Amino acid sequence: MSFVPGLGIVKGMALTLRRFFEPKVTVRYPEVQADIPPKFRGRLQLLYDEYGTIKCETCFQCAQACPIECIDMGGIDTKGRYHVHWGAPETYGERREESALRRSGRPVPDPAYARFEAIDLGPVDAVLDEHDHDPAHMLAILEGTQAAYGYLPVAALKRISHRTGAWYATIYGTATYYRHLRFKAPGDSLAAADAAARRPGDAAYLDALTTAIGRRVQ
Amino acid sequence: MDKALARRLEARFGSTLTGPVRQRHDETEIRIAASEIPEVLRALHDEPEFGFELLADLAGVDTGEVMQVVYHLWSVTSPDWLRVIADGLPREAPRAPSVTFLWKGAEWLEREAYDMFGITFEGNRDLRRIFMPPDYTSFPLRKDFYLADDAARSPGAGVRHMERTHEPTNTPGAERTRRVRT
Amino acid sequence: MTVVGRTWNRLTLPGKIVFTVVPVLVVLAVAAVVAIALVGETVLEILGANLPIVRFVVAATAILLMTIPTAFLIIYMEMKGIALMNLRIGPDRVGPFGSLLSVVHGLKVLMKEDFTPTGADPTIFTLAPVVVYLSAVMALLVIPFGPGLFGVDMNIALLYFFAIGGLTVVGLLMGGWASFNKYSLLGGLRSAAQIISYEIPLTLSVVGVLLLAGTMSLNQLVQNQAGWFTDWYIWQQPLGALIFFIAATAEANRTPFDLTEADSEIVAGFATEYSGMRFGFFFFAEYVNVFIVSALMVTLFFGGWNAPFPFPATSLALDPASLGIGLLILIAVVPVVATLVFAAPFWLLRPTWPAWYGLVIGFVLFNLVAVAAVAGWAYISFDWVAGLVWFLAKTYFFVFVFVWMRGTLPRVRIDQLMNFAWKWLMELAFINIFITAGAILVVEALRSGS
Amino acid sequence: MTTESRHASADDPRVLLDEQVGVFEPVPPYPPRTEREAEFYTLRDGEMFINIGPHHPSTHGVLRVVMKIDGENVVDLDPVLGYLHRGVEKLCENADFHHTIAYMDPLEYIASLFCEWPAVMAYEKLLDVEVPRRAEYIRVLTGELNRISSHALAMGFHALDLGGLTPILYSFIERDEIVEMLASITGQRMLFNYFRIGGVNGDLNHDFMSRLGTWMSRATTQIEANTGLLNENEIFVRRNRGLGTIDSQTALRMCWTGPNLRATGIPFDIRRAHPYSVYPELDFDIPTRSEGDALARYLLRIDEIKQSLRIIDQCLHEMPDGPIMAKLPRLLRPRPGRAFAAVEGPRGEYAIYAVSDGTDQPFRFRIHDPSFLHLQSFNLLMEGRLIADWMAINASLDPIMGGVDK
Repeated sequence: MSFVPGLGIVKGMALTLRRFFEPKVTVRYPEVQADIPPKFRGRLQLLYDEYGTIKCETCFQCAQACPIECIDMGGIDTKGRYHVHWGAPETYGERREESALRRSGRPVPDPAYARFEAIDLGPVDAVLDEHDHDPAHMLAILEGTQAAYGYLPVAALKRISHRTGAWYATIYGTATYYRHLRFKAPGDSLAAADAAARRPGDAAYLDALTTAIGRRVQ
Repeated sequence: MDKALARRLEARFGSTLTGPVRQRHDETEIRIAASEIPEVLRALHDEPEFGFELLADLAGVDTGEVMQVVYHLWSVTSPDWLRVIADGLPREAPRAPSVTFLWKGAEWLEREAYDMFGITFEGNRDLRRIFMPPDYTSFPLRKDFYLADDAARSPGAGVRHMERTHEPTNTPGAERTRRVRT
Repeated sequence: MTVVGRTWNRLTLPGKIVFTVVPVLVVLAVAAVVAIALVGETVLEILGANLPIVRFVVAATAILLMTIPTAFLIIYMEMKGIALMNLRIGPDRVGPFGSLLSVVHGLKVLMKEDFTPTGADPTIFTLAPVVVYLSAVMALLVIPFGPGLFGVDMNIALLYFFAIGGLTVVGLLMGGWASFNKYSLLGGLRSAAQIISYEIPLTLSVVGVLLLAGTMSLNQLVQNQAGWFTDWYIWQQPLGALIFFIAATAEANRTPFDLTEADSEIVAGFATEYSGMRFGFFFFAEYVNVFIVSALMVTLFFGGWNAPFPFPATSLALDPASLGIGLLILIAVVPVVATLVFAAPFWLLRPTWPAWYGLVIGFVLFNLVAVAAVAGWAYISFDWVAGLVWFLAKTYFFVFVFVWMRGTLPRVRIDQLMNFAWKWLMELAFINIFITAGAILVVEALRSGS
Repeated sequence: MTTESRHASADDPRVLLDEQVGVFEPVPPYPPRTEREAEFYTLRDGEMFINIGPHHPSTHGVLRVVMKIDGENVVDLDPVLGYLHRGVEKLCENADFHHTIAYMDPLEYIASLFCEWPAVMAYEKLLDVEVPRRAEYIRVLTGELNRISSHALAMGFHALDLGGLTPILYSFIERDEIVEMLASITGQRMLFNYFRIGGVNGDLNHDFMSRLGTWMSRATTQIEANTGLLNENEIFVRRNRGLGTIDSQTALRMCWTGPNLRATGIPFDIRRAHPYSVYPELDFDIPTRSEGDALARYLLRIDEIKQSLRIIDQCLHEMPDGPIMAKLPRLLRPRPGRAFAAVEGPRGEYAIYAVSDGTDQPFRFRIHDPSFLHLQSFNLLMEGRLIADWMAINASLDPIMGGVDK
């Protein structure tokens, strides 16, 4: 602070007046757009190689590494065998559980079954053993489970998911697609018979079709 | 590593230490019982041979079996950070003496440790929750407080109910429902 | 019917009032025109007999209407000026160089919901902006804009001005109290303390001028300062002018004394709970106040509407009416000819351009020249035009100084503010009065002695 | 028509009963938990509460302060934290070591690098990793740039909280230059996420170097000119001189660090007091001031900017060639152990205390933030002050609520 009262104020005002006439720094946004740095991380974007095919091999490394779990992806796995999927689960915890399983490798206690009604998992395991824990035989496994329990208990589905390695989402989707698979114990035998009759490939159904169309259906 | 500091510490606090003095990188670590906190820290703070005048950090730790209060100190007499671990606080009712008589600024650090671990610091004049809402009853940084998505340690789907694992008896207002004051 | 009914139900209460009143007003205006056409003579005679009343009504209306563009202009100046000082561009989208942005802001404020908080006192809450705004407009009534251009020529105009200026604080207090908000309350009380304190140095600082001039009529004060710019009171009253300027800044609640609406401390002070046009009134009143204190500064110390140098008494002696039918012909012919004349160089020198480019440029140039010519003619021929030009130029210079200060200075604290008023400004104002009085005595003694 | 139903809504003031309309007092609806709280929430004659924040123009985020005022005088105040509490420590204990670095950035959103730095330092100690020297130099270089941008902003906000509109924009011009520079190597303008365990993510590039060169050539004069707006301004100086004074011993007892502590005369700077990275090889001073008031804290930041410019200059001259990342496996499983790392940030000591239990996630992850400790001194600093002084003191302490609330 100077000895002359008000000199600092005058200096400041001189500065602002000088700046009044200086060139401005504003970027006029819609007309002029700022450069985006080459390592900009604001947008997720798949890269293409020189032949125009997507470089992404669906290895899920990015999805695993993403701390906020915003990456959701699906595709054919690296050997071209299965359709694989990451994300969009029914519950948030479901996804984390699987990701943690894959990543850490340590034994993961899975008390999830406790949240559902306690069932005897022996029949499911038997069905799974019968089908060699192969997720490709999912429909057969599910039908076997339904035959064992009369319906599909959620705990059994979780068990199937856990043992076969298939996504719970996939199993659930499979189970909901086929109308003869049900999630509740059949209360009405007529409805059950009706549901069973609608199964594609069912004998009665095929008979009915054969009589209707007049020839054997493949 | 400051070997001289380790020797001085052993000479001064020989029997008070509950474990050997450990040194790694630029840190020296001693372990004491929680009841010894005032004496040891006062000695470290006041005695010119130590002169640890700056409290760099105060942290609560839940090891799963016991609770700890960890102090990090800095002094001109040593190139090391000094870590004082007050060990062996029972998880059911962890209590430790406050160090606000040495560092008044430890008040909020202790409030934070209380908020997150439920460690009661005796002698802190204003020990109440600092981050969590006042009617909150559990202590989030304890190891038995599971996150909803903590897959490695908890059931797969949400575990919101775990928030009420701890119902400390001394939390005022826990029995009251919160209502808007008009 | 349903459409009309639905629309009607969607209107707010002010909307309903406006949509009822405006058609009635239009009908009444048309009726008035018809009535004047029918019984015009009689009405004119009655009006002519009561000329002062007519003059007052016209002046009041004109001033009321004038405040709106004034506020718009000052708001634009502030937005643009501070932006330029901040090395920003500022408003540049609406209108040329963004000059219509303040108008758009005004429209936006009109269309916003007019909200009264629960617990507020609705009557006082609604009246507060009116009081503030009207006190600003009323103060404008006595300011001489030019020779003969003033609302009322009171002999106690200055006293009236300060009295009305003190009314502002009532409005701010009302707003602060009725808002049912502690920030508003603090703002209202701050404004009361601040404005009442600064009234004293403000009033005392002009006593020196009054001693010199011997009159309180602003019109007379301006006429006293006619001649060269050395005749302005600023040279005889520099201290008084400085005190007046500082105190007026505080009166107008401007930076660095804008404690009443200190946004970083008490959110928006008395205006925290206001929205819509009620806030708009506060906002307008603030900028009208800036204009008023600048105008008074100019009137008292910077010669009012006087030019800084006596303009040579030229007269064009051009009365357009005397041209008779020639004027009509000129109006018909000159624009075309001038446009062609101005366009000709572009046609000749830029043969690649389309012809209408030249025509447009020529037309614009002709308009510029015509406006300049008419303005010059008006400036020379009419005193009041010249006076108005000088007055507005000086006033807006001081408005710019206010903007400039706002762009530069931080805010003072409330105790510093009060200390400054009571311990410095007031003492300095008293010293100023004593020195002025003493000097007048000495000069008179010398004159009578010699 | 729907008129009736509109008026019956609970939002309509006409249906509110009189007893529902009352003054909101921020008194908590539960019995006081401590004596201090009971004392604070007891009003004497002529006093009232005023609630500053959590949404207030000058609380630098979501700080809430309940003030007990008597007219304009502040009798007592009680900061209320937790409005930005995200439980970062818990999140980090459930994320793997690489993930935790991403959680560090928003803690210190003005100078992000300074919260990443202690985290990676602590992990490097746990893993016994040697960081390449070029990486260390890059860390120092970017860190000091970030410090300048933070200090520049602190100066601008100080003026803004005192009602000055312009300095903040001049500050932002400097900050924007620096942030653009850092964006060209890190990819982001604000949350850089640049430091990695064992190095940095990406080498310096041409864009960065050319921008830095242009900026360095005019930085000193530019900052000097900008400070001219405030340093001599009578209003600014008078409002800050003697405000929020604290003596050095009290500051130590309040666990202050950083520029706020150095403004009381104690030259405690972790870069010198407990050297890390390549700071021992660099030549710079630790500016101190003895007044301990708001003005001293403000002026000290300007001095620090000059020292940071010196450091940047030396870094550019002595930058070695070489790798920028140590060789590390993707999945980190450090041996069980404890590590404490602290760095000198623009606000003081940022420290991380990390405990590893041999898995890929930290067992305990403690974040120490200096602003948290500075904020608790409000009662001391506001002894007999006015409401407007709180804004100045708060601005001079320069807190960042992201780190305070964790």
